[in-house]
Amino acid sequence: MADVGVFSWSLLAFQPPGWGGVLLAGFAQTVQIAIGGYLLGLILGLGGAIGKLYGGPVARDLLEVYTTLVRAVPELVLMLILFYGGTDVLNKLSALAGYGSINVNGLAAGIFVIGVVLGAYATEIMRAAIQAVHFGQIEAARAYGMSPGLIIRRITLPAMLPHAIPGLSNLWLTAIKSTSLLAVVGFTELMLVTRQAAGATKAYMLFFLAAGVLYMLITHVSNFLIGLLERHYSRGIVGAAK
Amino acid sequence: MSNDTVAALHFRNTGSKGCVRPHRIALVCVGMLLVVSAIWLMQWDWVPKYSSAIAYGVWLTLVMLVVSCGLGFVLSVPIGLVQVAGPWPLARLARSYSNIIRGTPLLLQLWIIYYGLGSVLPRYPGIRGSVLWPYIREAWPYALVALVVSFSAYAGEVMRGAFAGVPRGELEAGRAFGMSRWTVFRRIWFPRAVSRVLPTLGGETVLMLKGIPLVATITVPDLYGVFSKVRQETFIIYEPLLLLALIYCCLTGIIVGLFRFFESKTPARH
Amino acid sequence: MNDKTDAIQVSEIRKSFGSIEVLKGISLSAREGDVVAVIGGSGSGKSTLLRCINMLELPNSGSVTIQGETIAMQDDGAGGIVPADRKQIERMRSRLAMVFQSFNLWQHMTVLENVIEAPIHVLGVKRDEAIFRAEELLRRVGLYEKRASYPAYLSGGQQQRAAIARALAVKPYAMLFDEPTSALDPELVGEVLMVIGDLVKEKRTMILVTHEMKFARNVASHVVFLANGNIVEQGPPEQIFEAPETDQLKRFISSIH
Amino acid sequence: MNDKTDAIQVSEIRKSFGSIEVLKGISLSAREGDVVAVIGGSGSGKSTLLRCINMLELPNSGSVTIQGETIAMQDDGAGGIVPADRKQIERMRSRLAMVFQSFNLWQHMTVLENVIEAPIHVLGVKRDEAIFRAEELLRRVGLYEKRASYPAYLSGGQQQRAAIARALAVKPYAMLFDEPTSALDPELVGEVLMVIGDLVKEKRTMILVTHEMKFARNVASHVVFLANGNIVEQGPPEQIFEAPETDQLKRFISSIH
Amino acid sequence: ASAEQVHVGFAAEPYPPFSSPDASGNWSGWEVEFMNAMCDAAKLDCVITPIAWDGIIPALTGGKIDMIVGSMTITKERKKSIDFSDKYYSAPPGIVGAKDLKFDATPGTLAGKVIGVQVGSIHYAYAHKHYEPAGATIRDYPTQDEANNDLLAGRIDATEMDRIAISTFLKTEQGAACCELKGMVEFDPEVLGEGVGVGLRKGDKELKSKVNAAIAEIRKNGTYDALSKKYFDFDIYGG
Ligand SMILES: Nc1ncnc2c1ncn2[C@@H]1O[C@H](COP(=O)(O)OP(=O)(O)OP(=O)(O)O)[C@@H](O)[C@H]1O
Ligand SMILES: Nc1ncnc2c1ncn2[C@@H]1O[C@H](COP(=O)(O)OP(=O)(O)OP(=O)(O)O)[C@@H](O)[C@H]1O
Ligand SMILES: [Mg+2]
Ligand SMILES: [Mg+2]
Repeated sequence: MADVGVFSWSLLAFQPPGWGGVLLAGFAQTVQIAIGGYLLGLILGLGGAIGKLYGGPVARDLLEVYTTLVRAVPELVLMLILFYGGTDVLNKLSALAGYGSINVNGLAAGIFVIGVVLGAYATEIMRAAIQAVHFGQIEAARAYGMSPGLIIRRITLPAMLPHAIPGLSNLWLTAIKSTSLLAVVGFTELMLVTRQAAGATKAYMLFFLAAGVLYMLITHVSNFLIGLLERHYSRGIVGAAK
Repeated sequence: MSNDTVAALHFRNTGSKGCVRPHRIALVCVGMLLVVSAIWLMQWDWVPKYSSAIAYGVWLTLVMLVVSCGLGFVLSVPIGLVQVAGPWPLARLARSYSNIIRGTPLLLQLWIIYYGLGSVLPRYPGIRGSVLWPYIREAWPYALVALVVSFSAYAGEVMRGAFAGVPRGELEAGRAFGMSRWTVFRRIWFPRAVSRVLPTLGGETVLMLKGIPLVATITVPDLYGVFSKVRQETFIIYEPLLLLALIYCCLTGIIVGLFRFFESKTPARH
Repeated sequence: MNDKTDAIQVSEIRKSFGSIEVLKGISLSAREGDVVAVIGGSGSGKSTLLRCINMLELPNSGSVTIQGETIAMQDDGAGGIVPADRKQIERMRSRLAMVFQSFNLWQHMTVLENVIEAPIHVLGVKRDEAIFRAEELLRRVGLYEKRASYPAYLSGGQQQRAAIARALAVKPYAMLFDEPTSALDPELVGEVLMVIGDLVKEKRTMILVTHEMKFARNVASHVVFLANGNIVEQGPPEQIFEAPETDQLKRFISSIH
Repeated sequence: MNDKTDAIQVSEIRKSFGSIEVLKGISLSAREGDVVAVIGGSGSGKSTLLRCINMLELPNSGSVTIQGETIAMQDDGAGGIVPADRKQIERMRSRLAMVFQSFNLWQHMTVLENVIEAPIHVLGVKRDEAIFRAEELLRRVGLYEKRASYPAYLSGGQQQRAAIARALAVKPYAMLFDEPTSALDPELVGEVLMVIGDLVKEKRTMILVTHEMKFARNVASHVVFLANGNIVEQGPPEQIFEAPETDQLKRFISSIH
Repeated sequence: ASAEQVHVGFAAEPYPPFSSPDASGNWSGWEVEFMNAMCDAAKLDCVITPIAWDGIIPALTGGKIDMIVGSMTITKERKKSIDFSDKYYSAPPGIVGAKDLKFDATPGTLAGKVIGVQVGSIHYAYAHKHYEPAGATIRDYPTQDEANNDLLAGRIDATEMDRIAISTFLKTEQGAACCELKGMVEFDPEVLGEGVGVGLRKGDKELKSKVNAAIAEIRKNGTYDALSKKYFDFDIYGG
């Protein structure tokens, strides 16, 4: 009690008994899941957006159900359902196929869960971005005899990027932050190790603030990189890049 | 995928909204089948016992949502405005506030405020005896503060874009008619900005609704808390989660519906 | 003509953006009932001049007098001037009505709401009365049927007419028009010019920036030709269009058709 | 004149949007080197006709023949027709170049990239060669200096000229122009008309929807007047503009200045 | 073949003196040593897998882990979804409260007081069953640790935990300064159960018999008592 307001910084040392190394390991884990989940989300989102815009009626309705459900239910609940239900179903399937229970890699499960959640948001972002591309541009491409695949590749996607980047970059920040929810399912990412460190040492404020600094660090670096990307891809849009 | 679907989509938008097309009927049937089999095959006998607790949880969640979004929005207006038109120190301040809050997880903010700040506060002599103590020792004020702060940062960012997005010409038109700054703000800038971003604000409100379960980790018994209690007491794993997801879908539907209603009251953008 | 008072008097207005001097000391006056047409190439500073008159753009030096009252300015301590009294500016502006090139209708209000907004919230007219007058004006510009529509649903010509009705609703002492037809389809230009023509017949004081030379010639009592931030030539329309003196004006007139 | 082959032949094209019939059976033919000007009031179906020619809009019935090859259509089972062969359509389109009223330049590409896009990715021209030709074309329309700019940074007239260069880059057999000047400032109209005038001198086949009557009269070899989805009158420009037969055309001509 | 790998679920939150991780990620505590001894005896290759307490049962049924060694009390309710080994320790629960407040462990005296408990623990079940109806407010914490912390901060008046946790807590400087044991709670077998056992997936008979045999063996050969002495000065196995 004597050190109220004074942090014992030695707790953050990298070598045990300092917790710095543990924190950094958790942080690395966080970044890994976030990147993996985000990439998966982007792939799902791109497929989803194209499916929603150009797909058949059944595909469109199913995608609508996917995006609506995932965006309506809290991530925490989705994670519990997907994390436990998902592995449950997987086990049952593999049992049916005669492989017995398989142990799902925690990292893969985390990436899967985050990816599915982010995919729904990415679908909507990319769909809106594609729609924001002035229709005349696509029409001009058709008027020059381009095939649909070529149009998507050469015109729609690159023209959509400047519209999608702000949404997608927000989504990236969301990805980083939503890894913190995996703490609830006992995944050893930054939040959970923070809590362990705080609980073990009782230095709650110190570790929470340290975690905050780490999160800020990554969002800041990301913001900087996103800014570069945005400037690159919004060439041709007046007043887009500041 | 033909050329012409591409064209048709862009032109027609959502022309035919028929729910009675054959594939829809098939999908609805599959959905019904899933629901019926869920009802039959899964275990729901716990629902009556907890129904009043669930209702209370819904009520508490809604109260927190309304209060945090309401107060958060009120805060977000100056936060957004000073970034667009304020003096630079204020603009900087608002910018950093918004960056810090949006850059860290809500879960962490809740813990910092409740376990961090909350455990430091009582150590100051005098606080335990003060009239505020009954509130300070409760968990919900911390939850509310964290939610309001969070919403104000996210909505502030939306409002910043909204204020910046109102065409300068319309503001100039206001000034050209001799309106004072306050009148321009009250009659043109603010309503115009809000009407542009109503859908986005609706989205932020849904995000807020979905963030509320995190307050259960600081002992506030919201809707999610009620269901984790159900799960802990009955050891039923999936059914409570599914019902919880359903309730959240309904709440989201209501929020989206409300915002649609407000949107229909404001002119379309195109 | 000399017995008419000066409605708008602009003297020695200078305005720079950064290092570029856009207006290099412009003086101009319009007497009551005058229609002054400002013509000139793109970028010659026409819009800037108009915007300086109602102080949407602060001139670097010079003064503006409306109806005998000079807008009080004071040094801003950095070599420029700023209005000394915001209330005065607001009062002045409520006497001048500006019609913008891009209409600038308030998109979140219906046509009628656009028209009654300034009378109610600036002049303090009662709502009923404002509506009564607004409907009369809308009938006059042929938009009565569209009074409940939002601007986004109007054609360009209709929007411009709505903007004119909005300007007229404040019973302005003088009107400033900034290229009221340049954003319009050729087919819509006619209807807007007709409405402005009506206003001219009423002997309203107006300053009018325009690209429509034929129109300027028909309605203006005075034409000012701006180039590179200077008034190069001015005079009655016959003189400007039929007997241009400077080469610059001659070139300009021949380039327009 | 009869020894020239029909470059574009449109026969009995009908097109409805919902219950409104916009084209009521239009037939039209342009021989090689012809410049057909299509005139008519707003909403008369001019753009729709042009869009039907390269199947951006699917007609409900009728056929289009380009350079002797008829676009194959088949019943869609719902009373309309659909193209039988998408590859054929894509091939046809690559022979017709369309210049849009609103330019429709690809905003994410520079002017040069816009011009080389279709040659490389549709015609399979080598990049170097495409660039070489594109630069020549850009020089011709006076945009060589702007080749590395993005469209958003160009003036309207420059954008339209870039669009024309883009169209020329595919060495089109015929060109379709949809009101190429109506989105432009009066001052920019001139430069675009000049470029089109050059193309006319080269004896390029063109179908041209325009509001510029004077221009139509000077360059067209044949003028078609559309009203309410029908061809009301057609003939050589002298006849159409000097000796209109129908009342409708008389009214139309007098309404345009 | 050598021993097969068995994933042992531990509550990820520190729960001294039973299990807590240190900064190098090693787990230590009585329960960890117990597990090691047991696994040695059963010839199992055990791997510690930390799982949040809240999700530990789904993790077991979902196959993420094969057993739970997490101070989990054998109760009727839990038995509906998982199996248990024989008990390996038992500790009766008690109430700890601030020194300056007057109450004991009977529901009547706790009326109007705020009691913190860990979600999903037997104390949680007990408090909701006996103290809440009597007029106490129950606050549910993710971990006991946080409840203790709030007790120190004065934001709750009391907490219920087992005797071992109580003695550990009251040995800490802050705990000793603020709080005292108010009394042991009245026994209720329905919620307080039959001691702490290893949680096992339903139907995993083979593992269950191995575990039971191992527990019996280490109790018999003295390993159990030896490692308990390091932590406790009383018999943790209970009667
Ligand atoms: N806010 C500003 N900042 C910097 N430069 C400006 C600003 N407003 C106008 N200018 C510059 O001042 C010059 C005159 O502009 P102005 O809009 O007055 O021209 P104009 O005569 O109205 O032209 P147009 O006929 O094209 O409307 C232009 O070169 C323009 O680029
Ligand atoms: N995709 C569409 N859906 C419904 N109606 C349409 C569509 N495209 C055009 N129309 C209608 O068809 C009619 C003819 O349109 P079109 O664009 O061909 O006219 P236009 O002669 O080119 O007119 P303008 O000179 O104004 O460009 C109009 O009444 C228009 O509203
Ligand atoms: Mg101007
Ligand atoms: Mg058209």
